Amino acid sequence: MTNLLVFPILLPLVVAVLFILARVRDRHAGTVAIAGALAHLFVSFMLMARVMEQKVTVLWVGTWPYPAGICLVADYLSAVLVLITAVIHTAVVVYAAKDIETRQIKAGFYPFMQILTAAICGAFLTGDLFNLYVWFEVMLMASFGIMVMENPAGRLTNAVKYVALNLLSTLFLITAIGLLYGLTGTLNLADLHDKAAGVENTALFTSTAMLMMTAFGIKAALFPLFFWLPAAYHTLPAAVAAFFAGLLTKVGVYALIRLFTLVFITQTHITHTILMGAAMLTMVSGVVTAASQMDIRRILSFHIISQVGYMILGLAIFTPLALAGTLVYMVHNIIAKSNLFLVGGLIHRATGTFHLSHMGSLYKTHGLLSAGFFIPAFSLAGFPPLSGFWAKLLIIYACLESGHYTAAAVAAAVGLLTLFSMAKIWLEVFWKQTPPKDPLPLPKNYSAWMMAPVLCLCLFTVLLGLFMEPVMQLSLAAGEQLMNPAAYILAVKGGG
Amino acid sequence: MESFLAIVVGLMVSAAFFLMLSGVLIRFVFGLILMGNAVNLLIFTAGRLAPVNPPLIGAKQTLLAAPAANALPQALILTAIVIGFAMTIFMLILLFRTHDQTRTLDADQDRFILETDKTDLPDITGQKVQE
Amino acid sequence: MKPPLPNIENPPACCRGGLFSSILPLVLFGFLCLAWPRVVQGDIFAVQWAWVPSLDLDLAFRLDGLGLLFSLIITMTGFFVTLYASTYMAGYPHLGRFFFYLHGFMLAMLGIVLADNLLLLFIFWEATTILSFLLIGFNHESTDARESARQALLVTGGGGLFLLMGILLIKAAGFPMGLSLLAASGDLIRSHVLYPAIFICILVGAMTKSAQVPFHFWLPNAMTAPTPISAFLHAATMVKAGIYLLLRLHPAMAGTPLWTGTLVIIGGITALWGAIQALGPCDLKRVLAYTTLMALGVLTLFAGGQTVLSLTAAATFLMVHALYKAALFLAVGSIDHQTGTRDLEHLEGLLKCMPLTALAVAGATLSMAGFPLFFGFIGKEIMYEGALAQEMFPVFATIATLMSNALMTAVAAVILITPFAGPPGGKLSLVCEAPWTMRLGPAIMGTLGIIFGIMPEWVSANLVQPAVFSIHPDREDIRLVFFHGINLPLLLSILTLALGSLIYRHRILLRYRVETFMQRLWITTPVLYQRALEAFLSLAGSFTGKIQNGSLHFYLFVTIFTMVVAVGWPWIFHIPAALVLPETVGPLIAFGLFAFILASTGVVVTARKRLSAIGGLGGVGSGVALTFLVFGAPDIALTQLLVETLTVIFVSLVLLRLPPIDAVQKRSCSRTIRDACLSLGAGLVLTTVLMGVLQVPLDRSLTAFFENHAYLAAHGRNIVNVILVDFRSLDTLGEICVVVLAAWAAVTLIRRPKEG
Amino acid sequence: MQSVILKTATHLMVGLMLVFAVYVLLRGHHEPGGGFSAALLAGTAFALFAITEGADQVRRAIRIRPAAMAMTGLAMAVVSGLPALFTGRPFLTGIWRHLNGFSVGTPLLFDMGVFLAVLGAILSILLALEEN
Repeated sequence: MTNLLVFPILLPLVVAVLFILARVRDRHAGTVAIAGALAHLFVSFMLMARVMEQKVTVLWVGTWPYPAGICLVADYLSAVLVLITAVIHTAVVVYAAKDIETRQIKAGFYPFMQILTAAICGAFLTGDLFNLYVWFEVMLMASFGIMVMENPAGRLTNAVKYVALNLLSTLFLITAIGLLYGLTGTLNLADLHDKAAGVENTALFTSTAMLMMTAFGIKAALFPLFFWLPAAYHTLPAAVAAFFAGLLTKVGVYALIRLFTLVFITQTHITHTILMGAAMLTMVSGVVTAASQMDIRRILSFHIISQVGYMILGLAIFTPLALAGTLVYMVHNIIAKSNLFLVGGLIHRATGTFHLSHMGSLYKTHGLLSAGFFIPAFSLAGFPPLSGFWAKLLIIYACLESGHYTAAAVAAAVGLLTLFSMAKIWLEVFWKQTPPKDPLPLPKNYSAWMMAPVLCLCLFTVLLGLFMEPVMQLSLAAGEQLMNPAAYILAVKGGG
Repeated sequence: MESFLAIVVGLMVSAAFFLMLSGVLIRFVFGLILMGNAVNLLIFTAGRLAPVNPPLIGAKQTLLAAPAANALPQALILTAIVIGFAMTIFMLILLFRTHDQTRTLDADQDRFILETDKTDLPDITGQKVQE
Repeated sequence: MKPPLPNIENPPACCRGGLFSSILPLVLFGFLCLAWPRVVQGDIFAVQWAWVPSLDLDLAFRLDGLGLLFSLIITMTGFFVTLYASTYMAGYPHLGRFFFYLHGFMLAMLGIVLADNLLLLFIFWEATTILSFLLIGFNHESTDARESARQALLVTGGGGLFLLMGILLIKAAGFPMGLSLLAASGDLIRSHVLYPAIFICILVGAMTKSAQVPFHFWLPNAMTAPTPISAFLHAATMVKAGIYLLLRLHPAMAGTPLWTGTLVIIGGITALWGAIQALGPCDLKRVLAYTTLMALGVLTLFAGGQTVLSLTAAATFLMVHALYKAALFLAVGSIDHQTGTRDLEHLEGLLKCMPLTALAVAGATLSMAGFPLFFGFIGKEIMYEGALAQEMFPVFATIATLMSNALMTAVAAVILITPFAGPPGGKLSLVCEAPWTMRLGPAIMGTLGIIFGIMPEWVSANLVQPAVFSIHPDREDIRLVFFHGINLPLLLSILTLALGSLIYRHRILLRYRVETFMQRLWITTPVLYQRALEAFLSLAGSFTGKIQNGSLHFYLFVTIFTMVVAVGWPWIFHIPAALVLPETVGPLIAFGLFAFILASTGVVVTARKRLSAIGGLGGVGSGVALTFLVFGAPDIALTQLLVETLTVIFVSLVLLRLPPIDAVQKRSCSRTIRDACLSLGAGLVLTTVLMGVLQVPLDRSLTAFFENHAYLAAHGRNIVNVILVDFRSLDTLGEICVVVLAAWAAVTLIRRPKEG
Repeated sequence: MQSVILKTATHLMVGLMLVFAVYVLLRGHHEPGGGFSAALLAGTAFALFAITEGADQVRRAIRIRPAAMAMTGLAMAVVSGLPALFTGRPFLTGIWRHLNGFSVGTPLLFDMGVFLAVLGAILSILLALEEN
C-alpha cells in the first residue's frame, strides 16, 4: 500500500483546482504555483527514494486487483522521469513568475501548467494502456490550452497544425489500443506482456505494434512524423516552450520505451530494426533542418527532433547498456533543452529579437547569460565533462558494443552537426557585434529570479556530468529492469 | 455481422481521411468527427459482438442472469466519446478564431503555409535578411 | 597587412592579475623539477581515484618520462606565455576570462599528458578543443577570428569524435581503458579484427589535433588569435597533443605496417607541404604557423617508426621545436606589439631598436636552421639517423626530412634577416625594446637552445631517454652527442645548409612558383572545407524547404501514408486469410443501420453546403448510436446520441460564422485522386487488421471480473457505469480533466482580443 | 421569441429535461445513464434555453460561474478519492455506507463530480459563444 505513487499526479491537480476555487489573486499566483511545484518536487523525491529502496513499487487505484484494475507503477525509469519533470516544472514556474503577463495568468496559465504536470506524471506512472491514452489526452488538451493562451502575437495557423496532427495521433493511438484489446483481451501492461507471447498471428501483432509506433512516433516527433513540432514551438512564450520542449516529446519517447520493452518484444527483429532506421533518419533530419535556421527557437526545436533520435536509437539497440544510455540521454536532454529555451527567452529580453542576424555582443555585455547558454549548448553538443558527453558516449558505445557501426557513425556525425549549430548560435548571438541597424543589447532586462532557474539547471548539467557514477549505476539498473521485465511484472501481479 | 461492421469502419475511416486531406479546415473537423465515430465502432467491434443483452444486473440479482454484451469496451468508448467531443469543440473554436486572424480556412493559402514571420525566414547564407 | 604604427607613446601597463597568475605554472614547473630526478631513475608517480567505474574511467594520473617531458614543456611555456600576456594583453577587455581560459587550457593540457586512462585523456582532449575555441575567438568582434575559431572547433571537434569512436572501439573490443594496462595488451590489440578501424579512428583524431595534411588548414587560420595564444596553443602545446597520443599509444598499437606506413607517409607529406608553404606568406605569424606544420609532420613521421632511434628522434625534435618555436612566436609578438605590424615587407632594421629581441630571435632561428652548437643541430642529426633507419619508406622519409629541413633553414634565414637587417626606415626608428616580461621568455628559451646544444648528453640522459624508455620496451642506449664523426647524417646536415642557402637566395622566385602552384591546384582542403560547408547549408536549406514546407496537406498526407505503410506491410500478405470471419448473427435492422451510416458518410464527403454536411454528420452519429443500442450498449448509445445533438448545436453555432466550405481554391484532380487512394488504402488496412483481430477468440476474463464484482463489490448494477466511476475511475478522472481544460481553452480562445 | 406560449413551453421543456437529467444521473449506477449522459442532457437543455432566451438568462438561472461549476465537479471527483487515503487504502477506493437498503458511497460522489464537470464545461463554452 503506497499512496505515495498517486501524489505526483494528485498534488498538481489539487493545486490547479485550488487556483480556481480559492480564486487566487494574480499577484499571488506565482507564489502559489511555486509552492505547488516545490511540494510536487518533494513528493517526487520521496517517490524516487522509495523506488531506490524497493526497485518497483505499485499502487492499485481503487484497490481493484490485477489485471482488472488500474495500477500505477514506478520503476527506475518512471521514478527518474517523474523527478526530472518536477525539477523542470519548478524551474519553469520560477522563471514564469517574472515572465508571464497578467493576461496569461488570468487566462489560467498556472492551473494549466499544473494539470499538464499531473498528466505527464500520470503517463510516466500508469501501468495501464488505456489510462496512458487518457493521460496523453489530458496532456494534449493542456498543451493546446497553453498554446492558445492569450498571446496576441501568437499565430493560430501554427497552432492549427499542431492540434490537427496531434489529434490524428491520438486517433491512431486509440485505434491501436482497441485492436490490441481485441487481440489480447487486456489493457494492463504487465498482463499484455504475458498475453503478447501467446498471440499466434505474429504479423497481426506486428501490425498493431506498428500502428502504436506510428501513434507514439508522432508524439515523440520521429521522422517523418515530426511536422507538428517545428510548426508550433517557436511561437510559444519562453517558459512554455521550455516546458514543452523538455517534456512533451519525451513522454512519447517514454511510451515507446515502455511498450517496446514490455509488450512488443516478440518481433524485435522487425520492430526494433524499424525503430533503428527511424531513429537514424530522425537524428539526421533534425540536425540538418536545424542547420538551415536563423531563429534561435527554430534551431532549438529542430534539435529536439534530432535528439529524440538518439533516445530511440538506444531503444532500438535494445541492450541494457543502450537503454541506460537512453535514460541518461533523456535526463540530460530534458534539462539542457529546457534550459536553452529559457536562455532563449532571456536573450530575447536582452535584444528584443529571436533572429540571429539582428543580435550580437551579448558575450561582452551579458557574461552570466553567456555562461548560461554555453553550458547547456555545449552539453548538447556532447562536450565533457557535461552531461551530454556521457549521454552521447553511452549511446555510441552501446552501438559499437552491439556491432551497429553505421548507427554509431551516424550518431557521431550528428554530434558534429549539433556542434555546428550550437557554435553558430554562439558566434552570432554572443560574439558577433550587433549589426549597425539594430539596437544594442539592453543592460539587463530580466530579474535575478529569471536567471536563477537557468543557473540552477546549468548546475544540474555540470553536476550530472561530474557525479556520473551514481547516475550510471541507476541507469544501468534501469536498463536491466527494462530488458528483464520480470521484476516489474512480479511487482504488478503481487500487488493484486 | 462482424465483417460488415469492419467494412463500415474501414469506409468511414477512408471518408474521414479524405475529408482531413481536403485542406479545407471545416471539412477537417468533419473528418475528425467521422473518424471519432469510426474508431468507437472499431473498439466496439474489437470487443466482439455478443448477445444483445446490455450489461445490466437485474434487480434483486447479484450477478448477470444471462451472457451480456462486453461491458469494458463500452466503458472505453464512453470515455473516448466524451474526450472526442471535447477535442472537436476545441478544434472548432480554434478554427473560428483562426478565421478571425487569417480570414480564410483554406489550409493551402500562403497565410497558412508560412510558419515563420518574414524576419525568421531560413537564411542559409548567414547574411542579414533584407527588409 | 597594415603598415607599422610604432607603439611609443604609452608604455603599456601590465596586467597585475596576469602577472600574479603566472605563479601557477611556475609552481607546477617547480614541482615537476622536484619529481624529475626520480623519474629519470625510472620511478613512476601514479595516483588514482575512482570516478565512473562502470565505464572503466578512473581519475588516474601517472608521471613517467614521456609525461614529464611534455609537462615540463607545457609548464615552462605556460609560465613564459602568461608572463608575456600580462603585458601584451594589457588593455584588452575581459582579461579575467582570458587568463581563466589560458590556465584552464594549461591544466587540461597537463591532464592529457598525465592521464593514465584513455577516456580521461579524451575528456581533457575535448577540454583543450573547447578552450582553444574560446581562445582563438578571443578577438570575437572580428569576423576572421570567429570564423577561424569555428573552423578549429569543427575540425578538431570532428576529429575528437573519431577519437572517441576509436577509444570506444577499443573498449568494445574488451580492452581496458587504463593506459598502462592497455600498453601491456599490445599484441592482442594489434591482432584484433577491429585493429584497422581503431587505428583509423585514432589516427584521424590525432591528425586533426596535430594539423596533419589534409586537416592542416585550421592551424594557419588560427593565427588570428592574440600572439600569446598562438605561441602556447598552436606552437608548443595543443598541436602536440596528437603527437603525444600517437607516442602514448605506441606500445599498444604501433609496430604494424599499417601504423608505420601511414604515419610515415602522412608525416612526410605534412612536413613537405608545411615547409613549402612557409615560403609564401608575408605575415610572420603565418610563416611560423607553416613551419609548425612542418615540425608536426616530422614528429608524426618519427612517431610512426618502431625503433628506439625513431622515437629518440621524435622526442629530441619535440624539444628542439618547442624551444625555438615558442621563442619565435613570442618574439614576433613583441615585434608586432612594438611596431604595430608583423608584415615582412614593412619590417627592416630592427636590430638597432630591439637588440635583445634580435638576439633571442637569432638564438631561436639558428637552432631552427640546425647550425652546429645549437640544439637544432643535434635534433637534425638524430632525425637523419632515424629517417635513414626507418622500417618503411626510408628513402621517402629521408628525402622529406632533408627537403623540409632545407626549406626550414631558408625560412629561418628570412625570419632572422629580413626584419632585423639594414637601417631602420621611417617610423621604425622610433621603436623601442619590449618590456622585460615580454623579453624574458624568448631570451631564456633561446639560451636553452644553445645550452642544450652544448651538452646533449645531459639532455639525452635526463629528458629524451626517460621519455623514450617509457613507451618502448627496449633499453637500447642511444645517446645524443655533439659530434658523431663523419657519416651520412653529417653529410646530409651539410647538404641541408647548402640547399637552404640556395633556397634563400632564390626565395622570391620560389615564392612566386609556390603561389602559382597553389593557384593551379584543382582543389585544396581549405576550399573543400568551405565548399562542403556551403553545400551542406544549401542542402539543409532545400531539405528543410521540402520537408517542413508548411503545407498541412503535405504533413497529413505523409503522416497517414507512414501509418498505412507501417501497418500495412507486415500485414499485406496475410490479408486474404483475414477475410474469413466467424460471423455473429445479429438483427437484420443492423444492415439497414450500416447502409444508413454509409449513406450519411457519403453525404458528408460530397456535401457542398454546410447544412447538408451537418445533416450527414448527424445521420452518421445517430446511425452509430443506434448500432450501439442494437448490440446491447444502451449507455453509449444514449451518450452518443446526446453528444451528437450537442455537437450539431455547436457546429451550427460556429459554422454559421465561418465561410462556406466550398470557398477555397479548386484542388487539382491528381491531388484528389492521390488523397482518395491513400484514404481508401488506410480504410483497407484498418478493416483487414480489424478482421484479423476478430478471427482470434477474445479473452473475456477482464469483463468477467467486472461482471462478477459490479454488484457484490462495487454495489452497482450498471456494469458500464461501475467501470467508469469505480473500476476505472482514474480514467474518468483524467477524462473530466480533458473536458474541463477543453472548455477553458475554448473560452480563452473565444474571449481572445481581436487583432487589427 | 415574443410568444408567451412558446416561452412557457420552452421553460417547461427545459425544466423537464433538467429534472430528467437529475434522474438519469441518480439512476446511473444501476440503470443506463450516469454522470456523462446526465450532463449532456442538461447541457442540451441549457443550450436550448440559451438559444431561445439568450445567455444572460442562463447565467441568471444557474447563478454560479460555469468555470467554477466545472472546477467544483473536478474537485468533487478528486475529493471522492481522498477518504480512502485517510483510511490507509489506495486512492479512489470506494467507501460505502448501507442504510435501509440504499447504498451510499464515494463513487456516487465521483459520478456527481463528473456531472458537474462536464455540465460546467459545456455551459462555459456555450455561454462564451453566445455572448461573443
